[in-house]
Amino acid sequence: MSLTLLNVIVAVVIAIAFAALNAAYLVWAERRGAARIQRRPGPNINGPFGLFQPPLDGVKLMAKQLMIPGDVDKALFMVAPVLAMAPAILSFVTIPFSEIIVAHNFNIGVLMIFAFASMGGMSLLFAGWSSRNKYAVMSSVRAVSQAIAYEIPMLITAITVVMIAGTTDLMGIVHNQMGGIWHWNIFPFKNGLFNPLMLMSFLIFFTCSLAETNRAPFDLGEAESELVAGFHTEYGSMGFGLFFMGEYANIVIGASLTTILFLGGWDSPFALFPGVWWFLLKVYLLIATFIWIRWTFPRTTIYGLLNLSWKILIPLSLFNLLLTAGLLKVF
Amino acid sequence: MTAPIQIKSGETFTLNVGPQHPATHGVLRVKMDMDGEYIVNAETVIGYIHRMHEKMGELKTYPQFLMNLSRMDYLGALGYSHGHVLLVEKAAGIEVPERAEYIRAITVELNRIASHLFWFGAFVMDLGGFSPLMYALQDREYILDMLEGITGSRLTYCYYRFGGLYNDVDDTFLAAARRFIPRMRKSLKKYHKLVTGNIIFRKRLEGIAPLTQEICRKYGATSAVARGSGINFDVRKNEPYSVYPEFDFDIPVYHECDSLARYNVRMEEMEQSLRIIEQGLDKLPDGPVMPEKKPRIKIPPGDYYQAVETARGSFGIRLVSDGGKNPYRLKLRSPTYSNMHLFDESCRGMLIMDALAFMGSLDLVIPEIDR
Amino acid sequence: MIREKILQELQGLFPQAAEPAKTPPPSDVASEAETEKKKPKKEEPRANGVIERDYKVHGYHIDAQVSVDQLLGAVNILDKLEFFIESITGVDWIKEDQLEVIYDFSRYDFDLCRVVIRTRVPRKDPSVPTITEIYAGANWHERETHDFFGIKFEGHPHLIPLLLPEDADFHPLLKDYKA
Amino acid sequence: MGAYFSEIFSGLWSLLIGMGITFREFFSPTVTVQYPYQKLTMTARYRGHIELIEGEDGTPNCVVCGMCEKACPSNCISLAGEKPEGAKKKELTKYLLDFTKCSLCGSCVESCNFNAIEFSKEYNLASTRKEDFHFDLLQRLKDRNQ
Repeated sequence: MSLTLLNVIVAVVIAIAFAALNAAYLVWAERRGAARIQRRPGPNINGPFGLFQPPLDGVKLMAKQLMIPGDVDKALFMVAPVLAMAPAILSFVTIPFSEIIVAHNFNIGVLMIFAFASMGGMSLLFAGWSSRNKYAVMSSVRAVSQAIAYEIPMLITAITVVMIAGTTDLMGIVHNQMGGIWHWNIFPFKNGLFNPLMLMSFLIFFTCSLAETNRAPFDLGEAESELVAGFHTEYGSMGFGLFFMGEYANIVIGASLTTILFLGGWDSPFALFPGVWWFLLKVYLLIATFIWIRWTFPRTTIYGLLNLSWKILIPLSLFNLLLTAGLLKVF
Repeated sequence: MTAPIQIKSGETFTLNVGPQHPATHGVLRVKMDMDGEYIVNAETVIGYIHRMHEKMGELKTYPQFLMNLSRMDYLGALGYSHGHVLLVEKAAGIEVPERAEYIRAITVELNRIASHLFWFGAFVMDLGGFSPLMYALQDREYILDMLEGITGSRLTYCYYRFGGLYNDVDDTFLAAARRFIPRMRKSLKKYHKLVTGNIIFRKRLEGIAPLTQEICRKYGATSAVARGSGINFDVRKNEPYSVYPEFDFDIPVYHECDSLARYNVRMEEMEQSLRIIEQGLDKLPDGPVMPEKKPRIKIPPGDYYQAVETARGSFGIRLVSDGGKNPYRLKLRSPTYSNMHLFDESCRGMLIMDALAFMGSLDLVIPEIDR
Repeated sequence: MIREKILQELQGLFPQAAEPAKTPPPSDVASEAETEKKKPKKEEPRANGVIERDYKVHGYHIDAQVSVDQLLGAVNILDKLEFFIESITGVDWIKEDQLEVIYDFSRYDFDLCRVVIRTRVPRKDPSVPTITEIYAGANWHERETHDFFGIKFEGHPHLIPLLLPEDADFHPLLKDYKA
Repeated sequence: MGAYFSEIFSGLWSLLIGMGITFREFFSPTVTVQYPYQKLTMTARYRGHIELIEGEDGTPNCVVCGMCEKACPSNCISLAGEKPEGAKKKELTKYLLDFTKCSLCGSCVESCNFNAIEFSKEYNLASTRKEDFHFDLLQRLKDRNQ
């Protein structure tokens, strides 16, 4: 018992370190990537390729005064950023990076990650509501309706995969996809089961994880040209820093989950290097696509986003769920 | 998306968009009464950077006022200077060498493209896409470099003089302008692929903020705002001035009346401006750019009006002269002043994000509204 | 030709001018050259009436000076004929102790015709009726003119400073204004 | 139903085209100038603040006619001169430029008939103090000659 506890504590510490490091260097990658897309060099003064920029930015954020506006609801105001960061870190505990590198494998891993993901929406609601700022309130209301609209198709597609694998255990889902690239859930041929719509499912899941992490083109919560900075308008210093880190940690979670559910986790198409590297490669490729998408498209509107979810993603994912169920029965 | 105004809760709140807000491109403030995300009522408050150019016009002599015009609209400065010099030349009866008029037309059109490029970038940024702005600025930079080479400034030019130009263009400019035309055409294709065709972009603009012709007329809207509503009005065609009758170009008109139509008009206008520049470079006559004798500015009493098509619409300038060295009264009719004015009435019942996209499609330059 | 039509309609506002036998110029439609010659010599204010101007010199076609009472009628005529409003402005004729309000109108179609309506009010108590009922776009133009000249537009829905600060009590474009 | 799916596909296709464009831009060279480390030379007609031109003997060409002072729209030039005993022309004793007001219109250079002032090519001007932009052009000319 105590060994398990120790195990989890160590895992959480590593997860925090991993999340923080990821957040810091994803910001760097995002800035460099955006700059390259826009044909400029990006941060390149501090250190080689500007690699010292993220720690220095962190120091700057931490050195700033923690301002709490007079009229805010202090408790909620303080809780919100923590609530943005904590679930993301806890989600790391159950993510299997490889056969052995996993802090604690729960047999309800998928459900646990979704449970934590919905906490994220709550943190935005708390932040916006407690700020007593009209822009922030509008933003938080948007964020909640967005979270609801996108959790449904996301869960439905996840259930499709769970049905195929027959387990909610993330390890089990990966094991189900082992044995070569054509066994991955993204491809239609799988263990004698032919489902032509799995690529579409993957796209739906990917879109939903974009929306769920509030990334462009679905960054309605912080639409800077309309709502100034949205829910974190009133936050400065590390309060803002936590939101920022939470956002990037969520991106990593989203990409990891997509990898596990659709891209075969640590399964290597050809065994050049150990599985964990394959896992990370897939995750970072997905994250690169996140960044690429963000710097290409304009933002959707709130009704465009809801239309997309309720009129396109939910019907299609439901249809795929039915089809998969039928196919499972047939084969 | 517009909905009929019906306040279900009976409660509205006031949202101050501006004076410092990312979507207002300057110091503009819109007081919005909101019902959730729907705008119930809006009141635009302007005047935050009012500089009283009209009083300056009365206090300065005619040549001294030259540089003020470019401070009105810092993105399309040359168009405004053009109106001013044309007015004074008309009133004082000054002959302008043909070469000077051609160079004016070429530089004004270049400036128009630069202004539209900046609007394009800023508009897409209003909608949340950042990269197109950088691409647009990159193309705009070529134009600014060219204009810097002949005028000496990058933004607030003081290039035109009564009777001609400050100095002649050089071969570097002509060669650069020739190189620029095919490059810009290629860039425009890229923009159409990257932005115009984009489904998110189209969904955000199609059917948003319809402006009827009646509203345009009652508010005196010009430029792409009128042309996007199916009004074929461009001062260059309706009231030809300078050497524009010599050029073969079209006025793009769209009948959809929505924000996308206004966007399309401006994008096509850039292509038409390229055509004008191309023809201007071909037809550019030799000769002086200033009359041999420096013209004397003596304006008989009376009042005079000149309208020109700037990047933002029909810019009118009215001069009331009493025969003295200074204008007795100088009225600057700025096009965005009228275009902005219809925002209040038209944005009722819109979602705030649509309203801000609509505001972007009006192509606002706040110093030009406030003068 | 819209130009003749609008000329006729505007002249209809001046019943005495409609009978040219009784009242000779300047209230009649005087030719451009005639008025130009006269103007510099004696600086007396122009009597109300419609003048056709030389477009090449002045940049507009029809110049109608109306009395304050005739203003709404004149603007109504222009609205009926689908003119759009360009701008409204004022001029301070301090020597004659009068303020002039100038309304610019133009057309969207290719039948080019610029019309200027002007009216004069005493400097002491300058007040003209608002035309916001006819042209909603006159709202800001009238507020601006009120800012700069202190001309009151009777019936204007929201006559508060627009370009000047909210508490401005000065009118900078008046000739006797000293900063 | 057909329109529903065709819209989804055309929409997806337009998104992919957009991503293709940014992908190509990603691998094209950068176009920006790293300003403090890299500097551009200004064009021949660049308008910086004005500067006095000196004759062959090292004294300014200026004859203190005051045309530039009169032409300036913002009154930013003030100059003075005196006629020394026996000299042919007036000699410049003071030429102050208030660059805070200058709008670089070029009226002064244009009005000068004696080739006495020109535009400098200086653009690296920044300061937090207003007084730093009150230039004594005569002093600058002397400093330049040293």
